[in-house]
Amino acid sequence: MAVVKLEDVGKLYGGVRAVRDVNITVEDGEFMVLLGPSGCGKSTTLRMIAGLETISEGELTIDGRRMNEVPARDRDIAMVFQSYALYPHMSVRDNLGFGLKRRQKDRALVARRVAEVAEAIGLTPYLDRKPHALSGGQRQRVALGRAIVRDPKVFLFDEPLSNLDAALRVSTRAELVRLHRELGATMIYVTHDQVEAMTMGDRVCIMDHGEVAQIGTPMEVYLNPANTFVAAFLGNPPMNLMPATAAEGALRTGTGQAPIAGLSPGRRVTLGVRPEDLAVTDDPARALVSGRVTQVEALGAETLIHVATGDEKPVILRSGRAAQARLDETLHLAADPAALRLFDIETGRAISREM
Amino acid sequence: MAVVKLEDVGKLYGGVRAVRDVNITVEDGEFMVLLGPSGCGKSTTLRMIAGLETISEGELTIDGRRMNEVPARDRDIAMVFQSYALYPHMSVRDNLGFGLKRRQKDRALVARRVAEVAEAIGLTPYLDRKPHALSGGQRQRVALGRAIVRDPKVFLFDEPLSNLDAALRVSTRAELVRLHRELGATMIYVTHDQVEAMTMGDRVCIMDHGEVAQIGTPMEVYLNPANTFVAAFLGNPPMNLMPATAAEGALRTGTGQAPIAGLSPGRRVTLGVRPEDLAVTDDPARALVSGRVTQVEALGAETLIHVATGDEKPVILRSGRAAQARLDETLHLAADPAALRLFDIETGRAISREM
Amino acid sequence: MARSDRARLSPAALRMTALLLLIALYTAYSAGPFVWVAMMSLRTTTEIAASPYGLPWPAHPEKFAAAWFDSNYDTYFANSVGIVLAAVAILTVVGAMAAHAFARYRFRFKGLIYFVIFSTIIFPPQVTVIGLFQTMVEFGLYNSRVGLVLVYVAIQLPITIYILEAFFARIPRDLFEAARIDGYGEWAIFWRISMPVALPAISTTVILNTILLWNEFLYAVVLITDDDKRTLPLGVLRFLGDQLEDVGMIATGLMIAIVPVVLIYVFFSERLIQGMTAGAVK
Amino acid sequence: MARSDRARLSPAALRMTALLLLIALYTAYSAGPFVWVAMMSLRTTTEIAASPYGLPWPAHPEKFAAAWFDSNYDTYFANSVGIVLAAVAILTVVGAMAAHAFARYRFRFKGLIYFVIFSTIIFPPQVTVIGLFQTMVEFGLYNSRVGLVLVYVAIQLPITIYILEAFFARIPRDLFEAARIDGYGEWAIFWRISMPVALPAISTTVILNTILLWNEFLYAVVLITDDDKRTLPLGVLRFLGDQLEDVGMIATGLMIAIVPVVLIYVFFSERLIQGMTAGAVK
Repeated sequence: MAVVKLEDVGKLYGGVRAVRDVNITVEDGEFMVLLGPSGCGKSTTLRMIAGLETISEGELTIDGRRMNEVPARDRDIAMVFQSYALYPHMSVRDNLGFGLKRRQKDRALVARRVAEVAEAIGLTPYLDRKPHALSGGQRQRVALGRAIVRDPKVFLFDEPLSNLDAALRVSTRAELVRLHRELGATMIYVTHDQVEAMTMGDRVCIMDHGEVAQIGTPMEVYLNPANTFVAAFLGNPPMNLMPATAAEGALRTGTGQAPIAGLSPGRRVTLGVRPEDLAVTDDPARALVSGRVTQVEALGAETLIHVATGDEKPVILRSGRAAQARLDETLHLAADPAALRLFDIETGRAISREM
Repeated sequence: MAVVKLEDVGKLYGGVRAVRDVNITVEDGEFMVLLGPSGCGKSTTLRMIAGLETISEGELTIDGRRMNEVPARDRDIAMVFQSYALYPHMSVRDNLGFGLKRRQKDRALVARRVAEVAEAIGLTPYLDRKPHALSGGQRQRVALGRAIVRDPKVFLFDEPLSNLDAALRVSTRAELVRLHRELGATMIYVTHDQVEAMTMGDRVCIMDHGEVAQIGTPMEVYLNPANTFVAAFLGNPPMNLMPATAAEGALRTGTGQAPIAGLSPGRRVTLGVRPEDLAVTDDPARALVSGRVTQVEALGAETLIHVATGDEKPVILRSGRAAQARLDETLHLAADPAALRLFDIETGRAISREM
Repeated sequence: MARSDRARLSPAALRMTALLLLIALYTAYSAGPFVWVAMMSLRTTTEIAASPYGLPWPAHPEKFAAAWFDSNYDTYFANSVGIVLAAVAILTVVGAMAAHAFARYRFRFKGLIYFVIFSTIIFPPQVTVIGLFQTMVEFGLYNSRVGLVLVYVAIQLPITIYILEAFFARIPRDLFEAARIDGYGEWAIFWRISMPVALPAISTTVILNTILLWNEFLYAVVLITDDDKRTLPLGVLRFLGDQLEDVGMIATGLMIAIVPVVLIYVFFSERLIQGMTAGAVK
Repeated sequence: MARSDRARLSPAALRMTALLLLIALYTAYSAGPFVWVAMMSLRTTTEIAASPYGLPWPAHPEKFAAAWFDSNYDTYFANSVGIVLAAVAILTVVGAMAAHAFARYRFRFKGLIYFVIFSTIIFPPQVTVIGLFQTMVEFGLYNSRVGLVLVYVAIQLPITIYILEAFFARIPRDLFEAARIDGYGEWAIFWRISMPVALPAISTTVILNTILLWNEFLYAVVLITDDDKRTLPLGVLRFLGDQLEDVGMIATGLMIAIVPVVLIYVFFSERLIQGMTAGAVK
């Protein structure tokens, strides 16, 4: 197995820097998720690791060996593509064995290994079919099998679940987690779906505009976002962000306050609070924010209440199914001070709190 | 404005019935959502209302007038396509005015109306651009504007948000709800996204395999699904469904029971319970189900705990962020009997409970 | 019942009937000359002179044997087969390689090179023939079958590349990348991924080139003079000159040249249309 | 600095240089005959005889005037322009309508009709000419410009439909449906949506057909006999016969025929390539 290390890696497309200063170390056997919106450079980073894109700057090493100039076929990695990229003219059997045949001349060994993997992931009945005769889920499975067969040092996944329907996506997610546990292999997984990132990753690397915004375990990045981008990207709905001003022993929002000391009075910051950390209170004095209800979204399992506070965006409160709120009613919302997060209003960086 | 009524409507494609026995009445000014998985016939139904597909069986009326034989252009409907279907060779202004010009020969009136709508939805600065010079969100807005300009009796939407990114989707959702409130128009909206259906629809019509599975308000269909298809389709994760057997004064699952009477002893049913209606209990006697934890998914705002009960699928418990569970630990799960739903084990239909 | 049905013939059915009539007419118009020549090929000139549009009865199949052996058709036929096969084989491999490169790789002057290849279509054959004649003589390829093969490759290459490039470009990039990660080099990817996946388009170009080159005579007239190097269309032309009065024999000669093409078309037309419409159907 | 750079010329740069050299050679090979004829067109036969590859100095542009007025080139030119314009206009409209129908509508026998239209390509021109000659004579269209226009439409229609259909099929169905809902009928949709959206492909077929028909002479030879109805390529042929010894004059005549095509190509080639590669680029 393998440690994958990116040091100051960057990618230039005709003078434009698409990816810059990426430093990631994926430990041996780790499941690392690269998460971010489309165009954030996560796929480019993965493709640089795969050897499908040249590395413009910095160094990529696998197990300490420099890989920048090593062609894709000699990196001993396997990749599962978003489109699956099955060879349409080959049977499932040949799709599975194609990569192995290149390295292993003994056809009997190849056949045995293909049969073994096909059995393990339930493809045995389909070995003689062509890809077009398979369902979406089966194709995904062949793509996965093709990677497993080769027993590579590193598995790369490029949004492998995005072409599956919702139910299949959930079950395949669980299966990938199990697979990772069984193989103990190093895996790097690109997605824009935060649920996949939260549930599958040992660690998550969140990227924004070609740069790494934060690396950490799923709960670390969720609870303590390193900047406002991460705060606003994670969570559905994401963290409420609002401007606030420090006063003596308190932080004032436009319509309420929180007992947070330690900031120089008059300093303006961005205050963040997750929708599920807010609660309705009857006491206006305890309110972090107050405002008029503009929208009530009953989602079935939970209810989202949008409260207009005069800031640019409404504050959203996440509440249980039973929550009731009338449009235009005024609500006072309070939160445990420990659940509040502060960010610099200019740079967006998290401000560590000593209280 | 208009009442749209479908009576026993069906669609045959070369002898295969893609849609059958659809009976829907969309009231004047109502926002009706057609919801279902891909291939359930929701788009075909919408296209029959639009006049883009012929109606094989049954009758479509708008305001009491039979529409089966009326061509699309004379139905006085507007449609927003998933792909937006903007005319690529025309400016935004011409895209907006194209439909109006056909009906209104006075070019000054057309221009005034186009300017009015462009102003209302914030497209004024882009009127002279071609569609390819617009962002995805702006294109969606042009598609919407093109429908509004004509002031039609009925608005039809075919998954209009599916090409937008997550953030834009949320804000456009709110905007469509506002638009519906302002125009007071009859709207029929097709989607496979249950969040859109829950938040936007006055009523939701859930379709399955070309048939209507249930029509009701969002909370009605969520809380009281008419059959196991609806139960398993709505909610993320969906309702837990498990086999159970009636006994004297109780319903037994494989690993626990619920105090539900009224069923003839020995009758086998499907028992449904929403993940958020389950709670961990220390008392095995009170447990609805018991089992071993197989997966803990910490999603940030909430945690999903998968419990293997010996049935085909694990039971999922939805819990708050703070919930802790160790893998392989045994948990006992209880639920308020009022939250339990019963379905016929053969037909999947809901069994009304008299207790 | 049947009568009332006919009485209520719907407008759609009427339109369909009109359409079918139109197709039948068009087919007769297109195929008519062919059928006429085919019938004449089995009749003697005397019979034809008596009744130009008569049925071929009694038939004279021995005319084919006469044409074949007495008029050198065996040689012409062999030449045609050899030259067309060689040209089509080279065209297919070279065209596919070029199409693969145009579709897959980014390289400098790509647009320019594409442009240069296509620019050859602007020159009228009259001009090209002058230049080719000159070139062929200088390289000692005039009046040689190898020279004709090269000329055929040159004139058909642009359209071959065009058809293949359109198809190759639609092969998803992921397929090639998967093969690279599976350990294969560019050469292996071309032969093991591009070629098999592009088979429908390749069949199309093979059939198209075979038919077009089989019928080609302009360049052959100019570049071939020896009788034993002539291709079938030249044989037919000579025939026209030699047997100017013998209409029946001319028809027989024409049929020998046409029948192989008709056979190819009958057997492969479905594949041809399939490849040509692959873009549309997706 | 510059020197050390040159010394360290990378393999990539070397390969690029080799490639450029190859392109230059290919261009010279393709364009050479054209340049040679162009130079000869400005020189007298005596000058050419003295030095076949000499530069056109002193130039004799008056040769063009001589060819134009003395050898009926004004008439040939006008005939060519008229016939080609008419044929291309009909081809474009009819071809686009057919392509629109093939791409948009489902109807019975669609495959069969497509097949029949394409089946015409299997007949060698020699056979077609026989049939056409017969047909033209019977309909009184032999030796008439209208007849030649119709023949040109017939021979170019299949490929025109093919190119346009591939493009029309890629126009999303939603566009047409949006237009239907916006209140437009099929006819209006064809003119206001299909045609403008397919403009790149239509330009391609217009340019391609113009060039091919401008150069066409086989059918013209057979179907036109009157001198005042001849097109340019026929004029050039007559010229070849009349002035067999006057190489310089022949070159001048050729240039008059070629220059319009070269001009069209120079001005529209980008659009042509763009339309042809539209499938690839998407």
